[in-house]
Amino acid sequence: MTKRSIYLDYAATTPVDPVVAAAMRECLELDGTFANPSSSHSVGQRARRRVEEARAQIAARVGAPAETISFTSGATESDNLAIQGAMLAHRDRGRHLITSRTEHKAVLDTAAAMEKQGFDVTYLSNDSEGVIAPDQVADAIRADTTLVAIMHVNNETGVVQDIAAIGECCRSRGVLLHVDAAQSIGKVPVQLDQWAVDLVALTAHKAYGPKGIGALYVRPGTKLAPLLHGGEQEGGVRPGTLATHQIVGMGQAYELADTEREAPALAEVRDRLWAGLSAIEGVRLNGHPTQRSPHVLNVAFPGVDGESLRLGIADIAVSAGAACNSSAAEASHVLSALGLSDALAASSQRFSVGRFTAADEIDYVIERVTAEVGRLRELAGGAPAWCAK
Amino acid sequence: MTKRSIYLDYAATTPVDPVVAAAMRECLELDGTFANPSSSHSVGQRARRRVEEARAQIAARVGAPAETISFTSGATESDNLAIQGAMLAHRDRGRHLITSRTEHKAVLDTAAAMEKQGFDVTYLSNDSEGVIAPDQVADAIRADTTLVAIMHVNNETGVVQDIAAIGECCRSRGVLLHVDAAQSIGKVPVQLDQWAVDLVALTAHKAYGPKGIGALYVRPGTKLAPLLHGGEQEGGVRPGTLATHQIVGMGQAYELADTEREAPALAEVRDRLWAGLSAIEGVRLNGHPTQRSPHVLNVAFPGVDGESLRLGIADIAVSAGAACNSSAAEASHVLSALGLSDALAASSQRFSVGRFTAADEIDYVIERVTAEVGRLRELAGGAPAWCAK
Amino acid sequence: MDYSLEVQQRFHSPQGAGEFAEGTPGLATGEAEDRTLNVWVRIQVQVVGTVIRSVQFRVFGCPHMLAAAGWVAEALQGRESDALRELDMHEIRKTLDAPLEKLGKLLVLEDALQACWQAHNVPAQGQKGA
Amino acid sequence: MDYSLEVQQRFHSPQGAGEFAEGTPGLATGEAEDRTLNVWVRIQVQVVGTVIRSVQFRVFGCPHMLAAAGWVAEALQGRESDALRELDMHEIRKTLDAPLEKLGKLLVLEDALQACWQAHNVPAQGQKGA
Ligand SMILES: Cc1ncc(COP(=O)(O)O)c(C=O)c1O
Ligand SMILES: Cc1ncc(COP(=O)(O)O)c(C=O)c1O
Repeated sequence: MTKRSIYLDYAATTPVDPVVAAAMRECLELDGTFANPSSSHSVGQRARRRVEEARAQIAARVGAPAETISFTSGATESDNLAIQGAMLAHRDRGRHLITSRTEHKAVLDTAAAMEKQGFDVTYLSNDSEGVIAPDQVADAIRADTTLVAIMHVNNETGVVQDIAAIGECCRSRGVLLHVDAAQSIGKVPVQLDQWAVDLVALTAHKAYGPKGIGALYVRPGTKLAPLLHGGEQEGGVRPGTLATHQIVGMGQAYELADTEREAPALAEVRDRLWAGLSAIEGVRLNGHPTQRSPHVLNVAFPGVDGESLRLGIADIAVSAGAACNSSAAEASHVLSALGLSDALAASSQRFSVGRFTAADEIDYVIERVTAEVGRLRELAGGAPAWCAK
Repeated sequence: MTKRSIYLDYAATTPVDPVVAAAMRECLELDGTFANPSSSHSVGQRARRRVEEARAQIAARVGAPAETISFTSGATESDNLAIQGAMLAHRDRGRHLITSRTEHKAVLDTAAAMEKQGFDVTYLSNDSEGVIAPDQVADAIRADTTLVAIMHVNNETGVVQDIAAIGECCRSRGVLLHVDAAQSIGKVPVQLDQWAVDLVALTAHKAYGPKGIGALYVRPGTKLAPLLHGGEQEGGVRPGTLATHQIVGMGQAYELADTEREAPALAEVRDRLWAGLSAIEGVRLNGHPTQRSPHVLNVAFPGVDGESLRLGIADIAVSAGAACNSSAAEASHVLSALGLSDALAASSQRFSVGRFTAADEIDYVIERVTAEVGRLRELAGGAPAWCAK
Repeated sequence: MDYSLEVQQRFHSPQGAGEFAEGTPGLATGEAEDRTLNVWVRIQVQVVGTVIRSVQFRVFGCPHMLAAAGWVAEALQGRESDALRELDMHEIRKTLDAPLEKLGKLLVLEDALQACWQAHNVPAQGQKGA
Repeated sequence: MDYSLEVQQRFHSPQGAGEFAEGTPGLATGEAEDRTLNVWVRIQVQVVGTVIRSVQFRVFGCPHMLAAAGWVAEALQGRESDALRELDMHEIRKTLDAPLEKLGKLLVLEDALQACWQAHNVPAQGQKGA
């Protein structure tokens, strides 16, 4: 039934770039770099060198010294390590955490877990376009505030927060700042040499690297209580055998992810898609029109049920919101935070483009979506106004 | 200088089996199974099916239902999740943990962290051959004991604990049992359908699977407090995007790891090595002569400094003990627990053989080790007795 | 989300979607909605004597709602009008192999059928929606 | 552990390893050990007049100890016997590019050299070890 299959869910995960896959393959061969990087023998040291090369590649991409990068299993673990680790390490100094309503669940669920443990959390409300004003952060900071956790690029809307400004107001008040930058690499520059941030969560699989590997940037001197114990890897921040092939893949992926080269191409494809979809009656863009990443386009289709639209265009991989909640029926917490009604939130689709998205695919998507929205609206003819509000 | 290079450090990590690498490669291709298994679209569901196939392969290997297997980043995380998760979830029932002195650091360091949090830990002493008697466990169990954590196969000596018996004495006393089985797969059968255990830590990279992926077996009904929060993956036990290629690799590796077929071959190679090395004057076997895994041979070379021996045979990859502490200078905590002097512990080498170890490699190793031990003893001629005791 | 073949088929080519021309004789209309579940459905039946001659529907909702409406429209064709009260949504959910969490939505369809039956037996109201 | 080329070379072919024949004239022997560091070393020098004619050593210890002993043996050759007291282990550690944590072991070598100097200057003791 599906003539062709088009992938527009790069924000959920990306395919591994062939160059990255090649680098990983070498580590998966019998005579390749497979040894344990913690082993002192020569094959172990060979693996260690590959790991350190990758650490340097990642550090260079985000503008940080190599020794500030610790490997984790992904941004979920990095967010948990940053938030739990910083709050627990500084519990005597202060038990107040500030975050926002549109954070990823890795941050929101961790914040909720901290509340259960007796910590106090303030959830900042984004404006209707998803933006947090630095002043909101400044106003929320209290004497007992230990950490502010604000994401860089939102995974559902692509909205970009002003981390430079937020960092200033945290640093000037002696409060730590954690930034979830899982979606940023290759789309919006992460400039740790210019930002006053203390912790940054990174992942490989949103930037053409492998799933299951990520990193946490820890500014030197930042106290963290580790989540995992055992072994001395990563300076005690994170034990466990280092996954050489995964780390090599992440390093290669980050080296390739040149925002200056890629962002304009992504924006062009994204704009082409919006130009086509915006011709459909009543559609609206979710998020901020300009302060956003070039890879995400989140659109509401009033009068259409989102699940039906997705089945109607089943040959096109798009998503309702974050993949990690796609089993959950409830409306996206991000779109609700932007003030959308349940009906509008449920009608919304996240289209996310990437390195391998072609212009002709976009034209096909516009054609299919336009036709299916028309068909579903026809089927719902005479439906009451709330269905489209 | 090194004519050839021989790998006898399979207990630190194994190369990925070519069959496993091939299965992983498919997931790393642009049109392969790369999607997010949590995505509801068809490519996501395709990845989901591969993940569930792998879960079934792993479950079958250890004799458990598929739904009892949750994926983690490795045995270190699994050990932490099991111990921290069970102790925290049952903190009101009891705050006493029992483990042994020869556990991996992933268990010992976690136990130490629990002590810092006000939990009470009993460390059982192994006998001089590394064995824990089930009676020791029985005698140590108190009214407030929540969990016993005893490993199956020791990573430094290969000693195998009697999990079946230990399980009985825990179950009959209503105490949970966690077993670290990271070293077992393909060498010593893990029979969860016959053991009374509640939690089991597994990893892929000791059984020709990839590094950075592992699993935790959780007996249905066992309460666990998660370590990480965010997303609904793995039934809330462990969030984070599932690493399809890693999971597929682990599944394939576990399907291949047929103990019945592999263990005898490993034992033969291991015995050939011991037959040769035991001809060297004064050498002694560390651990138990029979109650042990076929892949590890830990030998003390009295009168020789271990670091010098390893440099002397630098073309052969062996290790002093656990790789994760190879940066640490101090003597192996496992060998010390067996009562070895610092000198003997430091003289000891762990040889671990695997699927790709050839008989002629063994003969070469015997020749090289014999010669180097002789040379170093000659260099140390006239050294006092303690150097060899 | 996995959809059964029947759901996919009925979703992509729904039989009975639409509405009758104004003033069609013997028309009864029933409507129901649940905003929290994000569903609305309207059922129209043309009853000749006591027999349902044909059925038309409009739906705003998920694929299972669309498929269920189509299934119902087909099932009612040629049945006694009391069938409007007799269809069991638990059965229909099983037939369509819809997940349990969809039952709530299907019960909205049942409400519409009930309303339709009401309208048929109390023609005064029956005009509403026609 | 990474080893400098000099350490590897001296480890694999140590110059001056061994001992003098019993009763060799002008012999002075110094021994030192540290059980916690797992090292033992014995240095023998043959002094003719005030000049060190040749040096022999035995070592139980890590590659850096072996290399350091060899380096010292070579360095002492032809020097005034006071050189036994003057070698700086910090310098030797840098020359061999040995990690800082090895300094403790190297200081045991220094002790042996001191003992050797003692033995040389107080022949009564000098006989011990010879
Ligand atoms: C903003 C954001 N944070 C965190 C995560 C979690 O990253 P990972 O899948 O590497 O755990 C994701 C994606 O899943 C994300 O988009
Ligand atoms: C017995 C044992 N437990 C735990 C681990 C840790 O496993 P992983 O490297 O998968 O974290 C290892 C090996 O490193 C091990 O040998």
